[in-house]
Amino acid sequence: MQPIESFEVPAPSKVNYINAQYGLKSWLLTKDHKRIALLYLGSITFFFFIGGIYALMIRLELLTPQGDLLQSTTYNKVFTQHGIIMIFFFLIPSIPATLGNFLIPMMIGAKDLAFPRINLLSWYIYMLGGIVTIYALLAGGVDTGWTFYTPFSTTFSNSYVVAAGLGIFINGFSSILTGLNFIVTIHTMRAPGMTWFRMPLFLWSHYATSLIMILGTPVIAITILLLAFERLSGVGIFNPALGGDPVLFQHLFWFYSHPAVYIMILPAMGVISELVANFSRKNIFGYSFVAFSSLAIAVFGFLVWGHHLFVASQSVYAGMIFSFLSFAVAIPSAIKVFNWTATLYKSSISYDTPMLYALGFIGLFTIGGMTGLFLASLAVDVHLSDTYFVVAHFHYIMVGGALMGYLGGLHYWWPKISGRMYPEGWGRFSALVIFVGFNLTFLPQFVAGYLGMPRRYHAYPPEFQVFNVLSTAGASILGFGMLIPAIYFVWSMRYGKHAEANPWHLPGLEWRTQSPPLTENFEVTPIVTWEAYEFAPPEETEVVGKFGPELERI
Amino acid sequence: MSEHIVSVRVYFAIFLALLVGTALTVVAAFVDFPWRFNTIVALTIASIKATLVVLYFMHVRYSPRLVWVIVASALFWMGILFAFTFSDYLTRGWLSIGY
Amino acid sequence: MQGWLPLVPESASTFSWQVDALYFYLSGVTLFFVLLISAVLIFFTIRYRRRTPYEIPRPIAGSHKLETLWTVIPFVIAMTMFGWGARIYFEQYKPPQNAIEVYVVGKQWMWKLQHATGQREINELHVPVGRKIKLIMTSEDVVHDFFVPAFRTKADVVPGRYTTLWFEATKPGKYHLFCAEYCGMNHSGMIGSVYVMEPREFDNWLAGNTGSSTPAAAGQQLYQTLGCASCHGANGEGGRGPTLAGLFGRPTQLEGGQTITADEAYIRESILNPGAKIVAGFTPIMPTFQGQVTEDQLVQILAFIKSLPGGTRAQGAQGTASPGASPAASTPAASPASSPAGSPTGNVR
Amino acid sequence: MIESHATTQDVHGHPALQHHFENMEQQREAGTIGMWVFLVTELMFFGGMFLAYALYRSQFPAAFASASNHLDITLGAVNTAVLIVSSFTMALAVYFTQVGKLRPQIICLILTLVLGVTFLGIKAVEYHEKYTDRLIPGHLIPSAPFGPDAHALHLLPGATLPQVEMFYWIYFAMTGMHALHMIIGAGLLTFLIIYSIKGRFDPEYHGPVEIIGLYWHFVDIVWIFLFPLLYLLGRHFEHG
Repeated sequence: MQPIESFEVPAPSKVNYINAQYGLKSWLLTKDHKRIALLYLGSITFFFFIGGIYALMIRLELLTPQGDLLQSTTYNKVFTQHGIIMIFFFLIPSIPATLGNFLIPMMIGAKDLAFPRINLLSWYIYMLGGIVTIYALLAGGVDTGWTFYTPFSTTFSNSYVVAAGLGIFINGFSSILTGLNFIVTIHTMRAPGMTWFRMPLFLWSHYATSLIMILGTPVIAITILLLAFERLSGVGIFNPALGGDPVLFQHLFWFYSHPAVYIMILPAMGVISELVANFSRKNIFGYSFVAFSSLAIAVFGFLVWGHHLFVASQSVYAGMIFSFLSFAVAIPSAIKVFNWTATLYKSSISYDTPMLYALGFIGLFTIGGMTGLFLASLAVDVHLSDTYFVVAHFHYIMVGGALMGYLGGLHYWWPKISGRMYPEGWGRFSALVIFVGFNLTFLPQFVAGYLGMPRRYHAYPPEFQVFNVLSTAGASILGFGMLIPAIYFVWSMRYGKHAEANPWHLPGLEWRTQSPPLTENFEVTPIVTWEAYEFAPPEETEVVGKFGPELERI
Repeated sequence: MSEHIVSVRVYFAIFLALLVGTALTVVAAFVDFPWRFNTIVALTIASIKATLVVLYFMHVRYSPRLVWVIVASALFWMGILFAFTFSDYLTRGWLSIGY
Repeated sequence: MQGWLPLVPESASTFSWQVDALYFYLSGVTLFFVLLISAVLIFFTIRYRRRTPYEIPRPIAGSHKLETLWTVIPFVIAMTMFGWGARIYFEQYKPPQNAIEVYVVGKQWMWKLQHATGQREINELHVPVGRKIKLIMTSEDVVHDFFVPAFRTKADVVPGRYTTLWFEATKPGKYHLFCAEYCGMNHSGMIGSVYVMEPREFDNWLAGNTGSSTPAAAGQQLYQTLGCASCHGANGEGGRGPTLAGLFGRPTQLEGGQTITADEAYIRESILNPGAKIVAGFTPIMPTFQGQVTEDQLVQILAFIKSLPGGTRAQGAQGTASPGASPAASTPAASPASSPAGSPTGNVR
Repeated sequence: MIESHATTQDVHGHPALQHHFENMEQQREAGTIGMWVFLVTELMFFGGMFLAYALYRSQFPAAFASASNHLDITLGAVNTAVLIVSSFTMALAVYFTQVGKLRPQIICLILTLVLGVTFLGIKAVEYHEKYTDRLIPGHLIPSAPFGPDAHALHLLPGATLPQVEMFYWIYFAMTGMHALHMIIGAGLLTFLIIYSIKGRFDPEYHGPVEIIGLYWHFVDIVWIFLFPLLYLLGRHFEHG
């Protein structure tokens, strides 16, 4: 048995990417993917807390059925802005732009992404989009819902639709450039010996994510651009008064926005694959199935957007095609869940904070994914669409899935990123608080949804109050839980224990360099001679049960 | 791996073909074909011209397979966008909302 | 029925139990898999916890058999869900024959409804129990959505076109009507009630509410004032324009060989965009009425065209509606009570 | 090809080699693939508009034909030819860079730029015609809202003015986006010309010429489709 400690890790040098240069300018003009990842980390956290404040306002308003805390116009702006900020400025860039940016070059043994300048540019574009959007919020807000349905958004809304749309349009290019950078990097920059099937699954899922980014984002960009021009000039492709078709907008919008859900969840799945394998010291069960399921999700994810239009006067036959494909896209996700679970069999599981998040993710994602089947199922969706059931479902995917994955990944790689350890006890405690708070917030919404409570309601019939009170109680616990990591991460940057190069004793390439890494990641370009998650040498591989020759080592 | 250098003669041939195609499509536009053949002819000529540009001016013919895959996937996704959206519009009349 | 904490809303239509049954099936499968995964996770997490810091478990490569198993089984289960859901859905969106028709116009932020027998309602809908009701819906402004949880059905109400929704109530009572598609400031105020009544009660209600002329009668008047009669004939018998009498519900041959069924959507399109589908043998000389008729008026013209005799299919709705309503249909005079047929800015609140 | 990377440091460090690449080959390959991936994005960007065009053309065939027939087919055809010539000169520019002939390379680049600007000039003339005919949709230009002389348009039976406006809306959206891409392309060409004159490119380092060439050809391809779709598809009605 090869003890993992014996991996050759260079003696820690005093120089690393953080202290290689000093001064604000060295950060704002950096081309180092790790520094850019930190720029993203800061700005994403900022937007996350803005979105979080909106979330708490929504929950407070819904505590009572009357709609007495906020006026309806304010409430409409609050939930719209919660959606816009959380989706476009937090969830979509969250894992790819921070963890992906930081780790993709390190995991493939490269010195940087293929286009470092474009990488920096994409951060500036992100910030520009963010500033324009914040301007829209401060100037008076947007009240169209994050879905911008026409003709409400083009003709009837009296809010800052164009400014918010422009912010999202600009931000889209940041997403496109990030995706482009990842794809080219993974294709051309892999270190010698790093074949596709030796790559950590984190890379496969980011590759799939990038595909969606480059293929889907331009469509939403042109859609929003047309919407903005339509609003400014009073003509329109989406305006029924001129013979235009509002349903065309919905098609174009969801052509991106449904796959965008996979932009948010796929990277989290990649993180979970890393966590499950590494914290159980086990190679992933069915590596190639998990890898290809990411690609399958990326492709099939583009074929299902019509399930958002089951009640929107879409053709019944198109509805059936989309429903069928929506069920089909559930299969690759199921494959992942089963393989993660199977990986734990006869493994060695540690209870460190990242693993707690990973276990929480698998449970919550299972609920989120299974409730997706309700919405793919035509007849049930007719009853459930635009109710709180939908809200609960996508929060199970977005918060229970994407956010849990993000937090788990952040804890896992924090020693590498910052060179410090986070406080383990607090980490476990907050993971638990977040898990409890989250479930209390969103589980009651499934019931309220089936009972018929429509979403985006500012006031509601009193029989739904009990569910909303539970939800609000949960949200306050969740909000409290979120503050704990925010505090201890900042605290640990100064006072945390110094991290070793490989604090978790893992075989991945990113752990075979010092913490925090050098600007060029590795002193010499590594030559990869091992498989992904190779804790023990290949000849030790157990052949389970009596699986015949079809069982192959991947 | 060194790249393939396309000769000037090939470029010139493609260039002429493109010009001929342009003339042809203008002429064809004024002929009244039956059914929807005007659209089909115009789009066929445009597709041929585009293919020539992609294969020769953009060197795809001499490029690694990855580039082929990229071009093919671009067309595939355009196909998805069109096919699935039209799957809605073209089947709307099948189940009449009336009677 | 309503216990301490209900899990399903009241069931009041023929769809309710069907949707509920599928819902319970889905919930059962979900519960099974969530419990299975959670139980296995918890078991593994405890059973295979790390006992010594340096232990390295033996790697396991994977198993094609297991992969096949957990690809195929979920797929088969998913297909049962798909098939079941699709069957009910098809039913829900295939409008029935011989239904009572109600015209619905959504606008920010109210529902305007009119029965084929003339009665107008705002944010309320009275229907008899045990009869198929078909709603023909459109919007004056933005997208709305007509949602009655107790009936387990909803449909978007889209400006610029007709959508339909049908149901058959099974239990008398008062049920929530919600707008389920976000429509602006007072979206959550765009709510109302559906009253399901015993047939006799419903007849009484109809008799006590004969305020307006029927949509068909109002439509006839519009047909004259807008000059439709000059080409289509006073009674829709045709002329320079195609025959309208008996047109509705019939297959119509179009210029260019295509044949379509003349339904609400087609008639609406032909009024607003006459050039789109031209009946074989006619020239497209009809001007557009886009912007000259309101949604309410369109609905009335439509009702008039449907009411014209001579079709293979007699006008189901009027024929089968309550007997007390037919005299009202013959008086073309508009009622003084409701300024008829909505001037575009009519009764905005 | 992609799998094989030189394991050793590049022996002849080219001055243009960026620090994070192993060698010039890897750098050029990354640039080319990057541009191709970007063009996929561009295609999807135009795809949304092509979809809207296809949908409304099928719904309002008469109006689209009438409006399309009002476009200036001569200017459209000339512009198509101009773009094709410019694509040809661009291809030649890549060739001359590959074989290291500096003078023809610069001449070809300048020719490409001139042709690109010519295209934009002709486009501007067309736009101005639309402006004088009051065909610019909506109140995009507040002083001259959409309001053409219906007789001058020779509306085919069944066409209505709002539908014609829809055509022009799509026409301006698509050609406008295309023109924007041309302007960006002209900027990139200017950059190429300056760097060529400075002698930055050679047979070993010609990635920028090649990838900007790819972009230029792509913009040409978009026009190859726009020309028949916008200018030609209604012409046969005039005779039939």
